[in-house]
Amino acid sequence: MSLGSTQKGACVPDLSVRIGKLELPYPTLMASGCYGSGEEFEPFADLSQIGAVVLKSVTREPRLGNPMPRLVATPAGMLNAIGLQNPGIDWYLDNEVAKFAKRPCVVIGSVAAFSVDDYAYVTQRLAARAEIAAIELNISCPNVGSEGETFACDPDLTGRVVRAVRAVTDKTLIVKLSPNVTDIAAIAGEAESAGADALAVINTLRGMSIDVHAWKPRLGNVSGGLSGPAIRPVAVLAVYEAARAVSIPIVGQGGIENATDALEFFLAGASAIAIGTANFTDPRIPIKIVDELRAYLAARGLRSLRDIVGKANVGFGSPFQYEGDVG
Amino acid sequence: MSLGSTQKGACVPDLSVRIGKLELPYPTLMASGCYGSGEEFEPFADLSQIGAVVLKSVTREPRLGNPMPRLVATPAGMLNAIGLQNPGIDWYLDNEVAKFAKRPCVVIGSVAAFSVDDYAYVTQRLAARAEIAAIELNISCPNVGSEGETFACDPDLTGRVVRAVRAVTDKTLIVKLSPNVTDIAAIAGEAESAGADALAVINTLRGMSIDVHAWKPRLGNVSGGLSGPAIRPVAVLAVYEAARAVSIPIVGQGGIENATDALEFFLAGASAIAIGTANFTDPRIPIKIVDELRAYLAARGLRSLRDIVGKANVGFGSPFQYEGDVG
Amino acid sequence: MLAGPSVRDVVVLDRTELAPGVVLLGFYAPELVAVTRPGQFVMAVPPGGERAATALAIYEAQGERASFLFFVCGARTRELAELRHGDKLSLTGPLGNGFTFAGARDVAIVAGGVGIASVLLPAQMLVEAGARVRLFYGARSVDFLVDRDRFATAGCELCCATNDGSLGHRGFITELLAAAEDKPDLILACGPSPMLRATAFVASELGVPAQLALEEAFACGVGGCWGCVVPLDRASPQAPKFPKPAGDDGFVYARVCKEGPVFWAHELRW
Amino acid sequence: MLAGPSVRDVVVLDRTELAPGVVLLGFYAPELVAVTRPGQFVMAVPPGGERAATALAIYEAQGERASFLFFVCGARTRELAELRHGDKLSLTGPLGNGFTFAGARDVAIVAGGVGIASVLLPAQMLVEAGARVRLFYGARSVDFLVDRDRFATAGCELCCATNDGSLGHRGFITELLAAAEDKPDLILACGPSPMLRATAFVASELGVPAQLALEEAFACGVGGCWGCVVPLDRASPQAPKFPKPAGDDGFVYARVCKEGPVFWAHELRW
Ligand SMILES: Cc1cc2nc3c(=O)[nH]c(=O)nc-3n(C[C@H](O)[C@H](O)[C@H](O)COP(=O)(O)OP(=O)(O)OC[C@H]3O[C@@H](n4cnc5c(N)ncnc54)[C@H](O)[C@@H]3O)c2cc1C
Ligand SMILES: Cc1cc2nc3c(=O)[nH]c(=O)nc-3n(C[C@H](O)[C@H](O)[C@H](O)COP(=O)(O)OP(=O)(O)OC[C@H]3O[C@@H](n4cnc5c(N)ncnc54)[C@H](O)[C@@H]3O)c2cc1C
Ligand SMILES: Cc1cc2nc3c(=O)[nH]c(=O)nc-3n(C[C@H](O)[C@H](O)[C@H](O)COP(=O)(O)O)c2cc1C
Ligand SMILES: Cc1cc2nc3c(=O)[nH]c(=O)nc-3n(C[C@H](O)[C@H](O)[C@H](O)COP(=O)(O)O)c2cc1C
Ligand code: FES
Ligand code: FES
Repeated sequence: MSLGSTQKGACVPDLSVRIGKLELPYPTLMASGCYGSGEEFEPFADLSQIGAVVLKSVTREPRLGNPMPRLVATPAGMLNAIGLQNPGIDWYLDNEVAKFAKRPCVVIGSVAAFSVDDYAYVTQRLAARAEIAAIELNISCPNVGSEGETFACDPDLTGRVVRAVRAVTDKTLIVKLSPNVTDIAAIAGEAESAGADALAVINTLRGMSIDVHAWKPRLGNVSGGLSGPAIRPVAVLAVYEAARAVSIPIVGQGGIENATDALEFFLAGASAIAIGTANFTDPRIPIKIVDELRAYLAARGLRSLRDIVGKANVGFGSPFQYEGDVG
Repeated sequence: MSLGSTQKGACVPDLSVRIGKLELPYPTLMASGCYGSGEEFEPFADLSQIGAVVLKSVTREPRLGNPMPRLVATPAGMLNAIGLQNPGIDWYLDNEVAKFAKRPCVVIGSVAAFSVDDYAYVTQRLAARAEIAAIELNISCPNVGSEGETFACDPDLTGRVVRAVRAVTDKTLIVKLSPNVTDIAAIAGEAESAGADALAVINTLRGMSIDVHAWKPRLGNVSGGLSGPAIRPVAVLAVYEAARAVSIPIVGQGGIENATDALEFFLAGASAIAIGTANFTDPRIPIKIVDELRAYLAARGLRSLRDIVGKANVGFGSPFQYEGDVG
Repeated sequence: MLAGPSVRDVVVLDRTELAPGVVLLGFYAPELVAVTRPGQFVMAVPPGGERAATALAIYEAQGERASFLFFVCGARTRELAELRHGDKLSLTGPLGNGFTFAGARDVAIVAGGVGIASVLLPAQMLVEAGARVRLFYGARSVDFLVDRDRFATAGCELCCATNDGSLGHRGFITELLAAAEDKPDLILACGPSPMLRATAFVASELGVPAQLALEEAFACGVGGCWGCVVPLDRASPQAPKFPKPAGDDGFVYARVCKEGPVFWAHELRW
Repeated sequence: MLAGPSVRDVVVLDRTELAPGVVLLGFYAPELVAVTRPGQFVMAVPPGGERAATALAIYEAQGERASFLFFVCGARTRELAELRHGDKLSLTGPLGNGFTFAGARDVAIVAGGVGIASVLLPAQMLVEAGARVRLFYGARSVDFLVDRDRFATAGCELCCATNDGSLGHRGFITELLAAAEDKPDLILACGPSPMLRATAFVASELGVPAQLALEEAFACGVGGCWGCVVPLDRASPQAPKFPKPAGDDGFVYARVCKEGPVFWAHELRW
């Protein structure tokens, strides 16, 4: 994609982003666990127009996943407790990964584990495959007992796991943080010093819903992860605080449904965004967002998305005062 | 209020609750900061039918409060950053407190501060007044820099401040916890050991919203506190986890709009609930909730609200399977 | 076979309230009609909608018009129920694997409440193919036994049950199925979980194979999130071919939206 | 004076779209009409509504019918705009302190966009009391200068401005106010903040007192949350009588919903 002409009016803004060694034509990632391997959405969205798919998290051993029910609708959001159902890294490498070569977009692997060693082991094997452009480290899954999330809830553990994984791959490493912590900036700083190339901010908030007729939790796993527009204000602040603590790029996520939402994250300091739950409303949303971002930049005579990253406190004065929604 | 007859069909369920030394006829508190001193809502709700009003938090010195704007609507919720605007304890005692005697409901004072000494000082002076039935300790206000919230984000500080306050009053002491922590159960346990009579769970989640036209935060204070239905799943889980960690009663709150929502909190382990943001939709909601709770219990032949507290895992079998909303 | 699922905006043609809270919503969608098979569903959302999509069975599919039949039970169905002639609606589908009934001669279709929405298409196709079709239709009361005429007109024999006895047998529809004189050679069913479980039980007693259309909560609806699962016998041809984890007891979680929504009763492990 | 605010459900009588996105919603509310004073507002929410209430000025108030005039700009106003004849609506009010204009003889009313909603009642009362009333009315384009006839019929002189020049002066309405030949003895204004600021400036240049009806974001609407504040001169009779904090620079935050929504322009510190 061209950088666009400098002439105002004729300008085609540049939406490409760089995350570590990764060059993405669009700043829109499909959030892990929400988009399968991309294949599932191919009939409904032109994958060549999205930035990247982050695959569903894979673990060392096969996992049955959590008992049903795994989903509950909540106000402006949803709870999920999938529990990392997946076939394990061996089967995955043998039967799944080769197919990813066919995707017309960048494919990012997601790794989950329950020990530092397993994080490194799975990452090493997965990152060795050419089909996988980068690795996202899911150290913040709230749906597998307390184990999975412990890593992203403790600066020390975060540092240890990121260092161990950094040692086994040169591919771009995105570390996914949890919002269920007292101080996300501290964890973000740890991940950066330990060698992360980028951060994904945020994974889901921990939550619970109770069936008041049956007197029991509505999720088989009792608690789950809250996503969707409900958590957007929490996510925007987490990105804002993490961005002030680190200088590596941030993939902002949590409740993004349209370009206006996405712009909140860019202005807060995200270099790219991920879209999860909104794909469940309409799989055309990621592509609409790209179109609207382009229009937003063009209308303001801006040449690149990079020009707005982290500018939440700058103030964009007249003559460019717009009212109403973007687009 | 009578315990109700044991005869099924004629049973009038008992909604009264005991919180420390406090006996409330109804389990419905009006959340601090959302209901003024009760007076503001008197034309719209019969205060003799609510459990108690928790007053707006008061500090040692007068406070100007945060710059405007202080409110933003968000999906299924809102952000606020009031910043504890209040006249300070001297003026408050001289000019406000006497009026509370006229309220036809229990009045609970709320104390905020920035040091252990000030918490104790303000509590001592406020609790000395007969008009104040109990004290809620707001150690979890997210809108006054990081200072206010620090107490509820650190088990040590929580313990210190609660011990200091406990030493100066025999009145019922409710400690209000923050959800913006890694492990709320640990903080809850600290508050209990330090002498709290009850816990209020939860205060608002920290969040932020950005005006993408003006490129600046939509709150004068940059970040604020998220309340309303959006946070309900987070609040229900926090109550559930706190209730397993302590044996003192819990005042559940966060996004309660109707009896179904309230029942989630009781089943999760709350003995009482507080209603904040929902009063902004319709001030009749607290009274509707009481009516519907009574009907819910009666329909199941239950004599007291106490019979359902913490029963989320018990399962309420047939023949009492109900579908659809409560009431 | 699964030809041409896609996402598109369609226009509402008609809207009828068949019973309190039971809405029939017709819309213009010739391409959807062309590729829909009985038992499939779509994910539907009003445009500018703020909520996740709702899974809805395709009730009618003829010519240029398809329809939904749904019960208003929450925020999403409430929003859908507010649509009127000319309003737009975004649909992703058709999705999932439908019923398979090739060669069946005597079919019992069991429908409970809005489960009726999944069984009009198979009933029509079966009658057309010359099979005998008995519809065992149960609901709270006669008012909720909606659109019975259409099934009668289509050539089905109707056996009804209501909880309150306002029409037909007072009690559960599966009691009628169990008591039926001639044994069907296939059972198709859609309705609330307890009815489906009872149907599975009766079918196994009778020794008749049964296909159940399940209705779990969905998120993506396209197999991307693994949220809508049910435990399925690992030996089922529909079971995901994942290796067994340690401590596995013979089942694997299958996605209702992708491997289903229709499963063989004897392969479900719930 | 502030007689009988209450919370009640009212029934919608009529709904008209005066311009794209500008809705006039009439409802049956004789008790509200009886106690409403010009410049007051209510908190409105559709019943079963899932959102906080919306603050809306009381536009008309006559006999048994009152109305709102509002612009659809977000989720809440969108929901209100969907109401139709016979639908219910929950209202808390009337709230706030209105305009005070006793004794004024020559009044300039400045309205921008839907700010017009706050000024019909004072205009009518002023004309009835024998005052001269000039309405300075500005909007994007002529289409958004809604309901002008009603003001003319009520006996107001109209001066209009539009951004695009489609009616009257091309530019800001405050430019017309500044250029007016005879100085009014009172200015009342309602509209977007930039317009109100400009009005305050012009008023101070002219040396004419001005009352501004502000529209901040509200939560409770009744003075209970201190969310809707504006900085106000501590010397204002409307200022909360709190002691000065350390480092105070002369203002105190006053609640728009309780101390306002109408303030004297020269007492505002924004
Ligand atoms: C493949 C498939 C096909 C389907 N086809 C149809 C169809 O054709 N017609 C049809 O009507 N439905 C159908 N459904 C079901 C339909 O998708 C759901 O009913 C719908 O998603 C409900 O959405 P909602 O937001 O309106 O309700 P939700 O808010 O999601 O509520 C759903 C259910 O939960 C209950 N509930 C909500 N809140 C509570 C609470 N606090 N406590 C206890 N219970 C509560 C409600 O009473 C309701 O029964 C189908 C589902 C699937 C999976
Ligand atoms: C005392 C008083 C009286 C009032 N009287 C009237 C009246 O009579 N008529 C009337 O029309 N209004 C009136 N208002 C204003 C009205 O209350 C608000 O417009 C209303 O609350 C909007 O609610 P909403 O949910 O529809 O919009 P919201 O979602 O709250 O949006 C409000 C504004 O924010 C903007 N906005 C929303 N999201 C974004 C974003 N992401 N980026 C940038 N901007 C955004 C919208 O464009 C809109 O201008 C009054 C207000 C007050 C305080
Ligand atoms: C159904 C579902 C499954 C998810 N599974 C994973 C997962 O396997 N790994 C992971 O890192 N995040 C997972 N997430 C979190 C999302 O990737 C995303 O970070 C989060 O949902 C916030 O974004 P959203 O509000 O746009 O969905 C999942 C989220 C949902 C809703
Ligand atoms: C506008 C507003 C002001 C608040 N002010 C206070 C306060 O002064 N002290 C306090 O302890 N909590 C305060 N809270 C938090 C509420 O008391 C309550 O704990 C929280 O909003 C969650 O409940 P809800 O979702 O029902 O509003 C405030 C909340 C809101 C919305
Ligand atoms: S709903 Fe996502 S896999 Fe079925
Ligand atoms: S909106 Fe609550 S005080 Fe004004």
